[in-house]
Amino acid sequence: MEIVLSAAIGILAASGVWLLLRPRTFQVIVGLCLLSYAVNLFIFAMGRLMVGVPPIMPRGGFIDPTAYADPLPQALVLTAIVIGFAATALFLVVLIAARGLTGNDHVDGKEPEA
Amino acid sequence: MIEENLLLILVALPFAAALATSTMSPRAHDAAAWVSGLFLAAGGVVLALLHGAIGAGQVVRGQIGWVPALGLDLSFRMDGFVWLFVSLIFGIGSLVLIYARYYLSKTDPVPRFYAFLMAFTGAMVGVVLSGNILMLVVFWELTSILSFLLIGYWHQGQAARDGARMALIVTGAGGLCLLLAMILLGQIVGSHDLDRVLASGDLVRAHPLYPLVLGLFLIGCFTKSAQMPFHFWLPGAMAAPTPVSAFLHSATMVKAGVFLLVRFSPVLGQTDLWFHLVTGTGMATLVLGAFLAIFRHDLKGLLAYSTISHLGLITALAGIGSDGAILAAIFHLLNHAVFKASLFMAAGIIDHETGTRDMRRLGGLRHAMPVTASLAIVASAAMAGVPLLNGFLSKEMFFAAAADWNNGSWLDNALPYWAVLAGAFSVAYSLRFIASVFFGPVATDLPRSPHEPPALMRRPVEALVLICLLVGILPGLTLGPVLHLAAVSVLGPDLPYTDIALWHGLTLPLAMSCVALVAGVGLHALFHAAIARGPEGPPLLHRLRAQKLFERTMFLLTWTLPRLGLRLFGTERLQPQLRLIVLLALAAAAVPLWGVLAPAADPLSVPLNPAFAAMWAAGAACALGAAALAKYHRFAAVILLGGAGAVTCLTFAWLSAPDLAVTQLLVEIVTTVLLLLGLRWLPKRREEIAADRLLPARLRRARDFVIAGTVGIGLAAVAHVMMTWPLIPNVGDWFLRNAYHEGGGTNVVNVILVDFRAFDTFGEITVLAIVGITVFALLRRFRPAPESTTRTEEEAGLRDPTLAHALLVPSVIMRWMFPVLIVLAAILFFRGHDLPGGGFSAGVTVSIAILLQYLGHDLRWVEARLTVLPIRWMGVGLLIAGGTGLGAFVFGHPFLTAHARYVDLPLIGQVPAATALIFDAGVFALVLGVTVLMLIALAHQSLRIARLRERDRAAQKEREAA
Amino acid sequence: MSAPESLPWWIAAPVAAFLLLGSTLTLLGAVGLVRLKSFYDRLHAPALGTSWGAAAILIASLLSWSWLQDRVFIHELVIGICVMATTPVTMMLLGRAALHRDRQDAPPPPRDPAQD
Amino acid sequence: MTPLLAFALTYAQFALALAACLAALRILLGPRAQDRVLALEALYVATMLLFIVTGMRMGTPFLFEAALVIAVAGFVSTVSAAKFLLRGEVIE
Amino acid sequence: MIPAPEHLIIAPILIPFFAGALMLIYDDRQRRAKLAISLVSAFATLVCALELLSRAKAQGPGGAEAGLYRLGDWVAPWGIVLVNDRLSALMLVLTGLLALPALVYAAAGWHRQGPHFHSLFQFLLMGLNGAFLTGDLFNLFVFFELLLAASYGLLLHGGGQLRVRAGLHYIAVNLTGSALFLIGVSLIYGASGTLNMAQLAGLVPDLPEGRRALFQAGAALMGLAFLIKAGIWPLSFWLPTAYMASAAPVAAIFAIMTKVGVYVILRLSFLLFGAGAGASAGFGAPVLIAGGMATILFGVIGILAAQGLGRIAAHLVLVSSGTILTAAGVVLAGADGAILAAALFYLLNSTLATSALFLLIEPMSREEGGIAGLLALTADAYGLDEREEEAAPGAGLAIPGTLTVLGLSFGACALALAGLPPLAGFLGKLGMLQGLLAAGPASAALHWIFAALLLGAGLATLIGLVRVGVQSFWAADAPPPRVLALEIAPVVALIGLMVLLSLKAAPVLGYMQQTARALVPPQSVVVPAVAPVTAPEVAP
Amino acid sequence: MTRLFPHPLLTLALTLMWLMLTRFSLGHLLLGAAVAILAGLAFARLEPEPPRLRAIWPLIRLAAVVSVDILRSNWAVARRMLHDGGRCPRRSGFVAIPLRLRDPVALALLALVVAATPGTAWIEYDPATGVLVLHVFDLHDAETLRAEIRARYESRLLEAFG
Repeated sequence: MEIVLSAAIGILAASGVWLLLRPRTFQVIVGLCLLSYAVNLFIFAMGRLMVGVPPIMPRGGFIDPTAYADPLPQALVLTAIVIGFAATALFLVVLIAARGLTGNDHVDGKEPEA
Repeated sequence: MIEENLLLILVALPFAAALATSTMSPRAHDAAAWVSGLFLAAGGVVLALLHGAIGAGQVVRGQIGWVPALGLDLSFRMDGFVWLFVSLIFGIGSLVLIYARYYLSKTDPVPRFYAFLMAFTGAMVGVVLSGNILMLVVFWELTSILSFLLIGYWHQGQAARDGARMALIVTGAGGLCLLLAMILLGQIVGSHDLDRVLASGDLVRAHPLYPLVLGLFLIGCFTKSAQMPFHFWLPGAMAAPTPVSAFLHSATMVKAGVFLLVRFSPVLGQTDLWFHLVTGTGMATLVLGAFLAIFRHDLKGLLAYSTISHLGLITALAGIGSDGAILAAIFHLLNHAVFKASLFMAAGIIDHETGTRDMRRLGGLRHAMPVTASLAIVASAAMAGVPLLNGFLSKEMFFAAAADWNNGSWLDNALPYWAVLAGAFSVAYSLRFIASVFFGPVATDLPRSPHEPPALMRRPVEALVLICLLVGILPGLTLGPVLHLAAVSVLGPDLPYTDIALWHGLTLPLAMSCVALVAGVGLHALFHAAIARGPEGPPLLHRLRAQKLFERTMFLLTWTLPRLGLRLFGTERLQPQLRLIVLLALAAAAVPLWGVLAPAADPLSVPLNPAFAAMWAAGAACALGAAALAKYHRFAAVILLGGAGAVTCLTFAWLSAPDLAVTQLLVEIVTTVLLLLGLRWLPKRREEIAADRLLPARLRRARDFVIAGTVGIGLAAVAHVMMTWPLIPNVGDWFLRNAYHEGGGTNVVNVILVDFRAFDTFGEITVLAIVGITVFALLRRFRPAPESTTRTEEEAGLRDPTLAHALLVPSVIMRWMFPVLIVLAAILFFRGHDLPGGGFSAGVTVSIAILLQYLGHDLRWVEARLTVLPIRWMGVGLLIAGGTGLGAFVFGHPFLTAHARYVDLPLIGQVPAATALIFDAGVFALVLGVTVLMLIALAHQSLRIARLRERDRAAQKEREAA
Repeated sequence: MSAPESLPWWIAAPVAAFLLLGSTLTLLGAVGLVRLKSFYDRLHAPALGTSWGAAAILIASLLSWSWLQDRVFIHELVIGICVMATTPVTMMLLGRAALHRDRQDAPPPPRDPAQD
Repeated sequence: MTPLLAFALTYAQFALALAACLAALRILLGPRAQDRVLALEALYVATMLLFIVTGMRMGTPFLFEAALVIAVAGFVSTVSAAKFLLRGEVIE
Repeated sequence: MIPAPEHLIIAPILIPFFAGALMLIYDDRQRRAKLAISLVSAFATLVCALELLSRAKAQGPGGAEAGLYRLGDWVAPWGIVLVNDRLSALMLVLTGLLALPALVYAAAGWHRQGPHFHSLFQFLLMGLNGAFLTGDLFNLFVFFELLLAASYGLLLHGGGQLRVRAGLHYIAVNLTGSALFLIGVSLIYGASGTLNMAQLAGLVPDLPEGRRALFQAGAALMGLAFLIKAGIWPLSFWLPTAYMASAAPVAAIFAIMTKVGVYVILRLSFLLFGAGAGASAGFGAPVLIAGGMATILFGVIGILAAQGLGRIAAHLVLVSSGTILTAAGVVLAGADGAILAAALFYLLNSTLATSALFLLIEPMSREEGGIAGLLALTADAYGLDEREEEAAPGAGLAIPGTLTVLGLSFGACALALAGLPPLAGFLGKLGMLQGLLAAGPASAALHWIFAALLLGAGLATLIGLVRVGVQSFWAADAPPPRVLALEIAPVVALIGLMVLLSLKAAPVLGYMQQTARALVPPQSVVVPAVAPVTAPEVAP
Repeated sequence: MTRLFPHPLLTLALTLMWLMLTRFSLGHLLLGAAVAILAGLAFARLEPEPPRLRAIWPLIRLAAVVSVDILRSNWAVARRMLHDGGRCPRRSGFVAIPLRLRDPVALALLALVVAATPGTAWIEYDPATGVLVLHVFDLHDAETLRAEIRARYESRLLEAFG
């Protein structure tokens, strides 16, 4: 599982970064989305992998932490998801506005010369 | 005690004057002059009061603390030398004041001038009086700044602006060097107190940093005193009003440099290095300055070069450093101030009365202004070193020092010859000044008809010339004792009294003077006609002017090169910036990890499930596909992104994070819709960009491909290693143990979010709110690209009219889903604390429900039925969340302290009643508001465009009708 | 936590059968999605997954959970109903969009070729 | 556990994952936009079923929520995509 | 009077929060009410910050009993704590000092240029204050995002092509930075198992090699994210355009935005990589030094090559943060803490001065017509929702002697920024120079280079500013522009602050020295926040 | 009462849904009912008029028929997927069916049925003419199909909704 997940993180990150370096605003936003998936999974991976043991416990009593997934990275990912969503939305609107004002969808607002 | 206060008053007086004058009305000429004069007179009184103590050989000190941590204190000290210099400043200052009163035009904002002038005086006094070497630099820089303002006083002229700027830059830069020198000196000595520094000469000279300190110090002094090769700012500064020149460029500012040389010669002097640097520079300046002065046609230009030359003389004396030389330096410092100030004033009068300063146009002025003529003649005779005048005495002493001193170096041997040569030059330019202005044929084509200036304007000149005569004739009686006092305070108390007398007998210096006088007259007689015809500068060399050179260098250094540098080292394009960030991130991670990162010996691992791998095959395909297609097939990229997102969600679920899966999924949906909403405003992608096929583009892509691949591999490697390492005890365990008892919930993630780390959530919802209002604000001013608006028109034409009914059947189902989604949201909300879900998920779900209605119908249909005031929702949500947090204050707990317990309600049973639930309600309201706001604000653009088009069409019709 | 291990064979067998059926159908649908040549044909493929494919799996889930939790566990019904209710919306819109776009691209619309 | 059930679960997981793969392949291949949307829908359904099967296999009921969310809300993204294809805008 | 003194620490976060949230409920047309709320909030925040400062000062020199606030009543490291020590209190006060003038300036008309200006502004304050106060790494991320989000909004405030284009770059760069931040935080968590800064500091010395490497990689990535925000070369190309494009009051408050990055670098470097950090001690110092000096150089180039005052001001921001970063690096590498104290003093002054300069730009370069003309210029052709444009803007008291006041203010800013006496800029530089050269000839070559750069940057600033000043004050023939008292008062106030800073340099510098002393031996900063993680509290 | 329960059936169904998704308990019944009422009220904003449902029985019969049809067509289509072509080549095509049904809710139900049975796909419905265009995966005889749809589904829906 670990190898698959890390490969997945790698591929998502690579696609994201590649798009991030492209000249079109739309490519950049898709890249940011992909990158944020990769980052979320990465944070998540920091809590190690647990299959079938959600961080939800029976009521009452103490439990053995090792039998449960580390909840903190999950909480962090949740926050990161929300913030990433907000950022994506904002970037989208800005890119649309930039497109409207500059007339093209290049990240610099103007087509490169030559 | 009284003296201490007097000292402080003395420094404060000019600044007080500046403050007073600066607040005056621009038309209050006389008042400003009077106030300044009164303050200066008061200064004179103070000086007189201090004379007693000074005359007794005392050093008066006064101190106010400022920043003791930096060794920076407003400490002042006054000895004989300083007293003399301060008297000079005040004296010449008063005369300049009177002069300026008549010189400056009524239309100028004169109080400002006085304010600057007084502030400058204060700064100058500060330089001289400072008993702290750092404070000295402070005042030093102040003089630079104020001189900038004074030179640029007539800022309407380009020359004044350039001159002011150049003066500021040169002297300011010198000041910075001086600052460094002083810091180092302070550290070598261990104190910034001037007295201690002056007493530590041996320590300083033995220090390995001595050459550096000396170099920096000398740069500071030389720039200020306009020594070669920094002399060029002074002629440029002649664009200043004449009173400024008379004050700054004869008596004060330029003298600050030589003052420091003299002052510090006991500390830094008496070494070969000092001698060669200082005397060498001084002599070069002396000779070259005098030589160049001969060729100037501009009166003030001639005086400026003459000043440079005389400053060189003093510098050379300071470099020689013998007792006699220092005495001569101090003496000449005074003498030069006196005669040069009077000459500047005279030049100003001439300029004022005739309207020109060009010697080639002037002539025969002795008829029109006989008094001024005689005054100027006497003063220039002093400048030339004619006997019976003060200039002669100090020059004689200089010759003596030049001839006397013998350390055997070539420079020393050459000194007398150079001195005589310079003397001859100075006679020549003085003669030229007199002859061409006052003698010869009467000039006819002058801008104004000359006559004598107002009497009061002439008074200062008269006073100065009188001093020239008095000192020249009766040196021992007038200046002798004071001079001795000054010299003692520089050289130490055991200095024998030197009698300055007019006649020492037939000595070598006298002979040298005679030679210089004769040679000078000869030079003038031979060349004056040729010079008048020639260019402004020596033959051949006049094109090579330091000023031009400096300007060109400055232009290169401060404009051309920086522009080039900005192009080379900076970019405003986004791609290189992001590439740099990515590359640096790679480096930042690689450097610590290189060679250290290794899989654990006993790796943790979860057995592989082939289905999981297959899922990620799909996910990877989606991700790569999105990367490949985002350029030409945006729609496909959005869909692929959705695919990758779905797989990510599944991964979260698979790996025991149902909360994440739910949230990610909901966010995913909204993001997709947002992207689709945005897609409409992007330009239609042209099929292919031709340049993309070219080699450079391919190379760029290849490079980015490598970068992206490396990032991917690196991140994957780090993630893999981390995942296979055993988990260390971390704070997560505690959460697991305590979530139920302390947080009152079984869903630890949610308990963390709304209780343990509710503050994160609190911040996060604020982020959402901010983004919401930003989107709103931005879209209020949205302006679509022209072709996006026309496009809809085309499509509208293409649309099958029956398509308006296309949504009839689907919309029914969409409406039905509305309550279902609401119930789902409620479920997610209420079970959040115990099971996956929570306010965020619930908010997004409701907004999806609303969005669905927008999808199934049109904006107006929905908005006629559902009123969503997103911004209100946001505000209320934030207030609820914040208010819940504040509620804890009432019970004396910190912000966001949650209270949770299960309440037993009759009939219903145990009900979780956590304040976190209220907090979550706030989150819910906010998320709902924000999500709806973003979606709807974007969607509304279409409507706006439609309305706009209608308006345009109506306008068009009106126009056609008209 | 209870796990599928505790299921007796007489529940496990139908559960297994339903699972096999459902997943196979869904897989077949996906195969069809890839193999079929025209878009309109492909439009039918996912229906396999959304109708009996989903239903079978949901029934399997329902059976096993109902046993495991000792009471009737009918979450799945809600999912089933929702899937049934929502998939047509996409399909309808997609079909219509395809038709619309085909008409735009090729003016003679493929209207009722079957009526000949 | 009966080996039959174990096999069925593994098989179901793999079959569904494969189905998702095939759907992803269709998204990639296109050729037209509607194909991609259709395939995304299929991918969503496969994912949802996979949630349920995985939940069964692991014995946790918590994945169910995610399945429910896909079932109830997942179609929104495909619907909006379809509407985009149909009308050129998502909301009018 | 403070009703609940124990809650004072969180007040600088909550006051702006509630003000911002409250204003969302108000209709956008009630600008006067919003302005009033905004001003009151900013003022109250400043008062709280001052009180916090005096509390921080009252703490011992080591800051052993640093002010702690446990959010949700959870003990660190499980809960989030806010930490008020000298450094954070200082930054809070600085924020407050910048916020009020910027708001007053905005009241002259800028706040009418788009909806919800005041809410965004308050949220920015909240984010800034939160970032300065928090003692938790992830919470820091949240507040960073908060202040960034608000800054996006403010940067875009007013719209227009230039802003939107700059905003696009700004957002893209910062989002990338946020991704780095997240990766860094999670690496640190993975390697150490905690997010609490103080606990982390306690764990760092004993980290085994592999984990240490991961921890350092995480810290490096996170540091990169901060350095982007601090504007270090070569990650600062977004900054000049963004700062230049933003509206004047926004740029004025942005003057502190880079300082947030600097602040975090200072805080974390000395906490995690200070002398007590074992094998990690001094980590990152070479990068800070090299990068900081490159930033100064780049800023200097930018200042000289700039054509407008806006660009100069933006590059001055770079010079300022480069200077502090280099100083931090030098101290981290083992130099005297006095340099840091002086650098903090310099920070205070340069931030105030750049802020004032940003406020000056617009009145100085304004053509005829004042703010009214400006509004007309940017009024949207597509303004279908006209209700936001109020009638007759630009009303207000115009000041007499415009040029004199503007010129004096400009001159003061120029002096302060160039580091010329007698304003405080000189004192900061002097302090740094003294610290750098303290070791005499034994000082590393690096110190000499830094000293030379410091002076050179000052000179270049002088040249650049004088060039612009001469152009706009001396070479201009146009009649003086109409400047409202509301626009110039904030500038004068800021300059007044600088003067005050110069006059009261001794106590301020003393404070800075205490701050530096608390930073440089890091163990003492937040010690009480540490609780052993291995022995968790067990609830009854 | 109608103000509180504009859509009683819906409210009931939603309460049931709540109970299914949570636990059967009195508390959940009350909470669920409350949420359901709220949701029903929200729905009433969109659709003030409840659907004109005359009889339920035909709908139940329809459900029975449809479930059988779904099984059948599933089998048919699945087979076709596996061996496409083969003995008798598959022909797919469009079928236009003029409908008498006008009620949107009924049409929606018909759409559900059509979509749920693999092998038929709803392509287009024109409210002006009342013509429904289906795409059929394996079309043998358009006329039979038309008749089948009319008889099996439409008539029952007509009974239920009029």
